[in-house]
Amino acid sequence: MEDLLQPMLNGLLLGGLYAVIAIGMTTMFGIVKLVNLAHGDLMILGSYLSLVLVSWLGFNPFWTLLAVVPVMFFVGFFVQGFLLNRVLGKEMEPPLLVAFGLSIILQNLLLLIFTPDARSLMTDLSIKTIPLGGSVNLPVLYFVDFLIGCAVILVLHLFFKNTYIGRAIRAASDDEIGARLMGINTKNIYAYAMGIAMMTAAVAGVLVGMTFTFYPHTGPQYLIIAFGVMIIGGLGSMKGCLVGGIILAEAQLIGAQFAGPGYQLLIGYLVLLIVLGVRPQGIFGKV
Amino acid sequence: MNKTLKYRWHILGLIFVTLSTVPIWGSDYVLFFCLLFFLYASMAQMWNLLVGYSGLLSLGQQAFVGFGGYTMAVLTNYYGVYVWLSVLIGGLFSVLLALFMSLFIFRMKGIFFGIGTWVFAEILLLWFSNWKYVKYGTGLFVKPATPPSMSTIYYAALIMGVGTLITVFVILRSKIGLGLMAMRDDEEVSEAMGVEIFRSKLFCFLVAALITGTTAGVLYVFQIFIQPYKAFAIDWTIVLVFIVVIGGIGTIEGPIVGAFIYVLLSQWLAEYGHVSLLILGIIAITIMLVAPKGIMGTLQEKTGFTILPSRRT
Amino acid sequence: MSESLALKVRDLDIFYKDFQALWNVSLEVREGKIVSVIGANGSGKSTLLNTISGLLDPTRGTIELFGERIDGLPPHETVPRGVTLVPEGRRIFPRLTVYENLVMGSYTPRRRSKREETISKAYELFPVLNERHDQMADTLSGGEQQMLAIARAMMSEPKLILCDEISLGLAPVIIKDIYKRLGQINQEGITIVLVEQDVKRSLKAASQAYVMLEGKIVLEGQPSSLTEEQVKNAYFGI
Amino acid sequence: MPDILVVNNLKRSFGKLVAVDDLSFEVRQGEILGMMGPNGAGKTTVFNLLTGLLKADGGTISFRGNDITHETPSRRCRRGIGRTYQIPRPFGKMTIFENLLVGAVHGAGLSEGRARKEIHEILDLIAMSPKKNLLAGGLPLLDRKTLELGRALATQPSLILLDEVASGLTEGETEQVMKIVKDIQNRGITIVWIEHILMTMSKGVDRLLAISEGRWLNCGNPEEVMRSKEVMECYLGAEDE
Repeated sequence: MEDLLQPMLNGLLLGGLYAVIAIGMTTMFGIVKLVNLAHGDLMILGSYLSLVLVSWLGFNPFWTLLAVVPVMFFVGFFVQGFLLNRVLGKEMEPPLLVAFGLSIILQNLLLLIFTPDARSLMTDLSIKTIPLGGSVNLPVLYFVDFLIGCAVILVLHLFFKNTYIGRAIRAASDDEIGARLMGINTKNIYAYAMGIAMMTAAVAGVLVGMTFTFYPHTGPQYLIIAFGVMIIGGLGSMKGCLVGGIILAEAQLIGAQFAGPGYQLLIGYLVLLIVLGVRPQGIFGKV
Repeated sequence: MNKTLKYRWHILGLIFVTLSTVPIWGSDYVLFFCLLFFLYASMAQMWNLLVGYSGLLSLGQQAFVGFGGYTMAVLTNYYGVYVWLSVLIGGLFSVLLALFMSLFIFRMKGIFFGIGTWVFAEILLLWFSNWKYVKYGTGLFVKPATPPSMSTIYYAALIMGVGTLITVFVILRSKIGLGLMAMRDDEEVSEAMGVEIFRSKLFCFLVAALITGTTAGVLYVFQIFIQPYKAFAIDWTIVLVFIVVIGGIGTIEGPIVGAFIYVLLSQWLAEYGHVSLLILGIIAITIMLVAPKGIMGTLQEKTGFTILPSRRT
Repeated sequence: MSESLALKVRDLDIFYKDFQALWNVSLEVREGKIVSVIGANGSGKSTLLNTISGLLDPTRGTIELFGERIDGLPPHETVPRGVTLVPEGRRIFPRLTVYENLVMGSYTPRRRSKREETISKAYELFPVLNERHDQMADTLSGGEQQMLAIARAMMSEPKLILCDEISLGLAPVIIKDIYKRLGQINQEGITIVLVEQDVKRSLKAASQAYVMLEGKIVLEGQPSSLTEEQVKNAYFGI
Repeated sequence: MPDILVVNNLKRSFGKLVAVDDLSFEVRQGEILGMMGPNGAGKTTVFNLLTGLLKADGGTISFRGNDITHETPSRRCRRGIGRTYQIPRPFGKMTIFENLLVGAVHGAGLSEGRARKEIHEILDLIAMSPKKNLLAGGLPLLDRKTLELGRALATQPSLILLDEVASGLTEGETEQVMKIVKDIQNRGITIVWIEHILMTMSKGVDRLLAISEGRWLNCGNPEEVMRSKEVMECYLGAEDE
């Protein structure tokens, strides 16, 4: 039992990071029913943008958020406005395939510019831990991830609840025609929504960059994590996103404790597959 | 127009004769080119059968590529099974895998089906790269007792390419194919007209697993070396998506045209490394935006041109 | 003819692909009046309203709102010009609260600043909505949802309201209540076009009526001048 | 006459909306039963429940003595229930001939050879032989409406559900469609028929079933049902209190 405390704590904290990785994709799915297969790659794009600022200007990765987040908003806005909106329709495949194409472009563009080497955004937090008694330590960086993750979800929640744009996004996802009749330009709204989703992805990208190493092809791996969170937590639900993140991370870390670190991802996927098989709509999904 | 139709079988025959004599007249470059073309066309035909006709958005074809390839390699290396026999057994094992997968993923629809297949492939990737029996992630060299000659491999690829084409053609001309085309147009209505949706889809899924697994076996006999990070990589599905989207989803000719373009481009662009994938990505997106039906789809809409008619008159 | 025209529709044709839904439809609505459009299912009434509001593009014909051409403009351009549609099926936002639904009604920039004022006016008109203020809209009863839809439309401070089947599926007592509110709205000088299944109720409220059949206007006049037999004939196509 | 279809206490809701509410009726062998009701009365929902496109929340459907409430749409089709759609839904990328072939091969379970013969007969009936190789997606409305009828016939049904076969058609076109409906009846096929232009239908039906908001209003002789108080109120609104 003693041995399990540490992975359980880590899993809880990591869950917050997973939630912020997934929240943008979950949001977009909730609004446009769009599954953004490039979500992971766009997030990694955020990591690289931060890396550029860190290495050129010597900023602390935290400060790069100030630049990366707005830049990613515009990336999202244009991706939705100029690419995805144009193929949005009755059929599900075209937007999927466009996003898929975008994912390939991003991966190879990053590869071209940054080489396949593993990178990371080093901070002095990386190795710090706070002893909590017994053999359990609080990894400071994970803790920061968790706090920021929760903060992002809270801010997003407040944004959707209290602002005109946020409410309009929810209205459009509830009833598109109803929203248009209110004078809402829904296509524009979708672009805003994607911009906001990409702002969360930017935060996720910087946090992932500080916590783990990344390279141009890491995107899909996080896409699957985002999927896992989305499916376990229920589609399009924000609270579910946090719970889903924690469940997935706990499954991975506790599983790794028993089966060995090589199986960490594998066990996460197995849990995901079981959830998919038993409740395709997710644990918290209504449908 | 009528003229091309009239001489269709002559032209097809001529092409077939040309292709089947490549080892005699062709250079190594032509041989490799055609060989890759057959294999990619075969796998793309199968992805097209799934997505373009059955509405099964599989993102996990690499599961069958890797499973078929590894089965072949293990049987050949560890048990000394005759190499072409182990290729076939690899295909059959892929069917078993598909059957097992279907227990989980056939409850899912659309993109969730896609994610389900993908997750399966990722699990296989992780499993094989952690599995001592297949030498972890370092991979296996395929070492048959008597290595087949390059022209033998060429003919195996030719059989896969042509065989797949005939299989798809036969399926589409059969009762199931009629149902598939109806499903593609309107699933609900087709079900209310007596089409057995579940059975047709499962059938296609299993056929696709069989052929993809077998084709992968031939491919790895050619490539000699198999490794989990390559064999189970999502890149396979990416390539198949490109081929089918560029060529024209939901047409028999599309995957052929797409495979030809893909192999040609990837050969040309090979020296530029990753730029080639980048360019392919841009081409695919452009085609989705400009001509969502792909080359053959757009052509057929405008001219009604088909090489192999699946129409009934 | 002292009042000016609020709405003038001329020779409107609408096609859904090859299916013609409206044939040469013309109608005029004078400012401050209530005009009723009746007809059986599929006679084109909703299509007409959807086209005026900008959800559909007319194939031919013109629409003028207070003398200004609005045909072909999308809703986010027609709403600021003062026309709003209470759509069939209400189309309220089920997972937004009553208050938020109303806020969405004042989405267009110029209306936003006066939001609290208009909301309190809406609550005056429909006090029950004030009681439900913080409830999710999908927890409202059918009648309350319909009131919310009307109140939400009022939030854009329209000069012309188009109402599509607002009595559908509601109990007679509630319909009566809603019509009373519509009367109040009309007294404020807002022009109303009613599309209704409840023929008697809507004819009673209107000062001018159009009867549609098969995408065409087959009858028009003051409600009092239309005999029941005429209406029935047009309605059932007998 | 025995009942070919018996519906008991059928229920279906969408969220809070009760679309079909405890509805019971029966269809007699060989008759044409008309179904009327205002917008949103639940007529098409009833059809979707009968063909299995929607699952019932409660109640039973029995067809020729078999309980089919929980059967798949394709099974019900093969048992002999055919239908048309209000907005025609042809298989757009297939030809007229192929559209019919789907019905004959999958719905009626014929071999392709047998099916071809049957289809030529149907093509004659719906007067589409010369057009049989045209793509169904590009057809004008009348052709798509008649194709709906032909396709339903190709499944060799003993009961056909007609959903607004005449809506959107001109008078002359309506007559053409009506002739086909008559032919269908002459083949001994039972028909349940929704039509909003009551005039078109009232001439042709044996009995009329009126529903409103998913509930049973009245059923019986068409004239009487149409003139009944419930129906008048429901269509034209209540007399003032």
